[in-house]
Amino acid sequence: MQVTEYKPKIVAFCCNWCSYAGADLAGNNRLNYPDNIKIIRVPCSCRVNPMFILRAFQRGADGVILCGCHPGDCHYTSGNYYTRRRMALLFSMLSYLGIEKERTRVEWVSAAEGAKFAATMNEFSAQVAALGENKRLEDLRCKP
Amino acid sequence: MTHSDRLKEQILRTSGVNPLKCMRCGKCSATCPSYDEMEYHPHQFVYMVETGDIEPLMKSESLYKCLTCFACVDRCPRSVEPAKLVEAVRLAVIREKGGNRLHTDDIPAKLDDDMPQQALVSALRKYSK
Amino acid sequence: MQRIGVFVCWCGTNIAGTVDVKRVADALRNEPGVVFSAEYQYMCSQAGQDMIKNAIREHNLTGFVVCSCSPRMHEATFRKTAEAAGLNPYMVEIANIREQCSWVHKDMEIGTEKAIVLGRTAIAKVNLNAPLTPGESPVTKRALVIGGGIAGIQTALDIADAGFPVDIVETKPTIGGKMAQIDKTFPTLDCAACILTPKMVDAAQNDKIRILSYSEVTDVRGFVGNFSVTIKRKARYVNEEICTGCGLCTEKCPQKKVPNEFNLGMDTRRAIYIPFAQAIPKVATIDADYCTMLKTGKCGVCAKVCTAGAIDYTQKDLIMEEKYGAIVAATGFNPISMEPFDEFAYSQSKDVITSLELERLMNAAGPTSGQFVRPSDGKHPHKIVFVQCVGSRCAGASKGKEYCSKICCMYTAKHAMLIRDKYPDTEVYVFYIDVRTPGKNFDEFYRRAVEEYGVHYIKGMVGKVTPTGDTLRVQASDLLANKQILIDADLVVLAAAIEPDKSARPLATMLTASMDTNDFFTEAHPKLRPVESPTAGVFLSGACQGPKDIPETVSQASAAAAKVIGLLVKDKLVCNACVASSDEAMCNGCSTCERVCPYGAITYADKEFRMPDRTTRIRRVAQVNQAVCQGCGACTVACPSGAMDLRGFSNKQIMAEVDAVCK
Amino acid sequence: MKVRYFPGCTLKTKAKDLDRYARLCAEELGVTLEEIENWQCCGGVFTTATDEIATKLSSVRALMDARDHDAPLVTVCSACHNVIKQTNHAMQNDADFAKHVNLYLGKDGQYYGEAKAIHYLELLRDVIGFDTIRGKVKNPLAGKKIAAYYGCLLLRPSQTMQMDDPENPTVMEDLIRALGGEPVVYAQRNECCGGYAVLEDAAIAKKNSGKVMTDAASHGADMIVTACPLCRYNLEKNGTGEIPVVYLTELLAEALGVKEDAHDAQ
Repeated sequence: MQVTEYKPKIVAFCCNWCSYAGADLAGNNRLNYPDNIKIIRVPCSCRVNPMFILRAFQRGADGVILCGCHPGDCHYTSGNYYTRRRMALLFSMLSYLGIEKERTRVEWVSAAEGAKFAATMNEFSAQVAALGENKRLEDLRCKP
Repeated sequence: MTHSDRLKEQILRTSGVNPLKCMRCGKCSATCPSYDEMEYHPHQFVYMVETGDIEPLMKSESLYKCLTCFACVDRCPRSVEPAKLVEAVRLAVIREKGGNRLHTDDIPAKLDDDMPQQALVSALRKYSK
Repeated sequence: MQRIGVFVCWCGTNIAGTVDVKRVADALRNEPGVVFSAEYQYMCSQAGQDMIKNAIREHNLTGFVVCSCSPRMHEATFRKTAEAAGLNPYMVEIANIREQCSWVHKDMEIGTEKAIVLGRTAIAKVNLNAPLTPGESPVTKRALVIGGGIAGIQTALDIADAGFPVDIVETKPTIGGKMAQIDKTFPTLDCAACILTPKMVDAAQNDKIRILSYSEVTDVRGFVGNFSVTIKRKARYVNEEICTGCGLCTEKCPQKKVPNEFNLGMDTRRAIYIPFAQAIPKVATIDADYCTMLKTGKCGVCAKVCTAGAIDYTQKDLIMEEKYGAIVAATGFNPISMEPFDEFAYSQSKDVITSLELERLMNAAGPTSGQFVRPSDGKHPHKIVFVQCVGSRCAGASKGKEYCSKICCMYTAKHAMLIRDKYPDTEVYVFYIDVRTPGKNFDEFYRRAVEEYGVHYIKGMVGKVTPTGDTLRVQASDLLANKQILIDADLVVLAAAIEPDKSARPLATMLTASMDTNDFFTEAHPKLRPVESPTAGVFLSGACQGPKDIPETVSQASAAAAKVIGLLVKDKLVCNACVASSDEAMCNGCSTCERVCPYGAITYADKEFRMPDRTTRIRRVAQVNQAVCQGCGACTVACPSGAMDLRGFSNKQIMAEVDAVCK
Repeated sequence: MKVRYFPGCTLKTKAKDLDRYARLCAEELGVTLEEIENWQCCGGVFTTATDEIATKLSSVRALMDARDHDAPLVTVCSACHNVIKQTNHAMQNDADFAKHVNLYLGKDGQYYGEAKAIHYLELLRDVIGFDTIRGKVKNPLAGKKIAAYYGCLLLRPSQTMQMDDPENPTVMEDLIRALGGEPVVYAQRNECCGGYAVLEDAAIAKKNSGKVMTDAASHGADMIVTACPLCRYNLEKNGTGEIPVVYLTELLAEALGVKEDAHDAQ
């Protein structure tokens, strides 16, 4: 019998201007990061509605990471500041609901930081993997 | 953790000063009224605490030349507060057993008829424990 | 129901090397909405694009997904393909299976599986895509430049050269700004007036440029391409059209005791005045705060001597309203007040001066007619101390500015050099923390001051200046010699930090242009869009964006002009199609979105709604100006009622993507 | 009105004039200085170390007294004032410090910086007002060129003391003007006299006091006025001896015409 290694399901929201380009650069440089991380492109990290993150956990995601431009470098000037504040609130609420803080993260990745993107993803994936599957919030009806 | 690391940590904690804020302009030393009497000058206190080179400071007479007049504190463009570092290093010395600078036996010789009590209590507080 | 096509690209072996493209195409064929699926070696090639166009026609596709490289690479290409085949370009989505998949993974199985998920995610999104049409707005082909210093003048000249009309609004009676007050310029030492005044004349004579001096912007409405600006033309009590600038009135006016701001109060002028000889417009202005006629009704000397009859004591402020397509902020800078730094005795001695005051003292048209003498006693100083970084690079509780003012190192080197050159009997000391001279020929210039002119540069700071009798006792540290030194100087010159002009803050509010904590205007992108404000149609020129020297200011001024011209040549502006829009039925008018919008794109309107019982009700609802919205989506998350959504990245679309990823 | 008054050790011994005239003048201006009962010495200097707690308790107790009487705490001695104001500031802004102090205080009560500590000069300027004082002057100090000496304790650290512009103070000059005198502005007026270091190294005091006095004299001052006993001692003993040094309250008493009363009372 083949034993498959547990791979957490991770959703990564990347802003179009910095982090998505950073992910592209990681690819350009052929830097490896786990295949269980899937990127969703948004115009700005501030486009990420807390609903999206709740939805991901409901649908069985084990971790969610948000990547945006570095503070002060936002393409839209102040979007990532909104993100920072909103997510601080959301993550503490999620932790109250039993979703460990280690399952969520906001990271600033610039378009030049391909290596940082890959390293962050590797590290985050390992961190979420260590926690095991996420059972809280998960909606069993959404399971195959 | 080495002895000098511990010493540095103690100085930073008791003083509440962050020497990394210093931009090395030397205005503290430019404004210090006791500069010429000091072996190590205010800007050197900041730099030597930053690098952990504290023992020479503890042995130095400079500790007892600072007037706590706060000119360096008020005029520092980076709000480093060098006088608080001098005080923290001095306390590290005089809090040790036998570290007192001013001994009560020696006081009568230093007094004159007009000397205000204020000078005495201040000096005791600064130089002894 | 959508009819979706899927096109999987091999990208040679770039994708096909680690992704089984055939399996991907086959797997995606069964996704909901998909009616056609194929793979090809290079989808971006002409043949690949033709394949897509044919499929659109043959299978009546309503949208398609390309599984290929990053959308940052070819999204635009495939949108054009769609458009060429008669499909709305926003019905295209890209699954990034190269940068995010084949290049990241080495295992064929893993790569293929991931590519399928990415493709499925894109299909889920396309299923919810709707055709989008970017809005259009007209452009008023005229620009407004706020501020008439060298930055504003250069910007206006460049815009006018391209054939567009420009207005310069300047609060002072003349254009020219700070550069007009400067004596010589570094690193070439040519006289500032000699290079500035021809430009001022060019501006005055250019029939595309209108100079509105002694005027202020009081209100700005509208958006990119369509600004409506209210300008107050302050009463100068002199008819600008008639005044010949002969200057007779300024000689005869009996009120002689007005501090002359052009010479920083170091001498006096009359109540009616022309700021300096080369002023543009060269017309007189009456200072209402000092004019005896305006204050008491008794005098009228200027009216009597004016042969042209230009004096008009009854003049009133004039309010005008103008339309512009673009606005350039060029409000410039001022030295900060030296009041909080009295350890340098600025308030105690006339011989402690700022560097800008020194410029006037050294200028041939200055208060001493170019005689370099001490303000206190008119004697020639023999020992001069320069103090750098006064009020710059301050932090925490201290009272200055946190930033480096950038220009002081160079102008101090210039001053020191000029003094040593003209008066070799003078000893010059410069106290510095760091000497910062990046710039073409800048460090060479500073080194000349030291090596050729023998200026004493001392690493250290001045701690106290004590005026004693005739001299100023300067107490300072010499860090390299580890000494405290005393210098009995005749003159102390303070390199005061510079700060944005006070008018910038209210202007930024009117323009909804953002500012940093120091009241410098923020650029749209610190590296890639340095002359644009994040607010569309507002551009930045000169020191209002950050400390700058003259060459940098002029470069930025021309760059801003180029951006303005690029905007004004367009007849219509095509807006971003992926903009926010509010569902009026759901909006409760709470203003939350308006507060988070960095562009001021959201306004409110009272609208009439028909209620189910056939009555009508007026409600306040949000409206997004599509010409101004940049599509960041901040408002969509802030909206408590869920009325606000972003086209092209709608809540439903992103939810669908999340679902597909988590499946 | 009544205010709480912390005289300090020196005002009870070597600087009795400073104390006596302060009370008399305040009374003349309609303010009673009520001495706190059982006050303890402030310690002379504020120890800046964050872990020095016990040395600041006497100041906290004095401040508690003022709070309980719902009146400001007034000091004349610059040193006492400096220590008490800095302590009050720490009680208001350093929660950790306040916690430790309150542990020491125990059942004596708790304190969180509710009281207001002001210097006698602030009482004159902000509570009574220089205009009122000007109206009460009986013997204007006309023709007298007076150099105000602030030293370090009144002004610094300026963020905490909030007394005046630390580099260009005007409160004493304004007072001198109100009393009919002519203030002499000189740069050394906010430099240190040498302070307590006179015990350790009298040369420091000599150098600094000398500098101050020479600067004042060279600007044509007839006298120096100060609010600090130690400043006065250093200037008189270790200065150049060029001009006399008087207490601020003595000068005030002379102008208000209450100085003679004091002599009579003696």
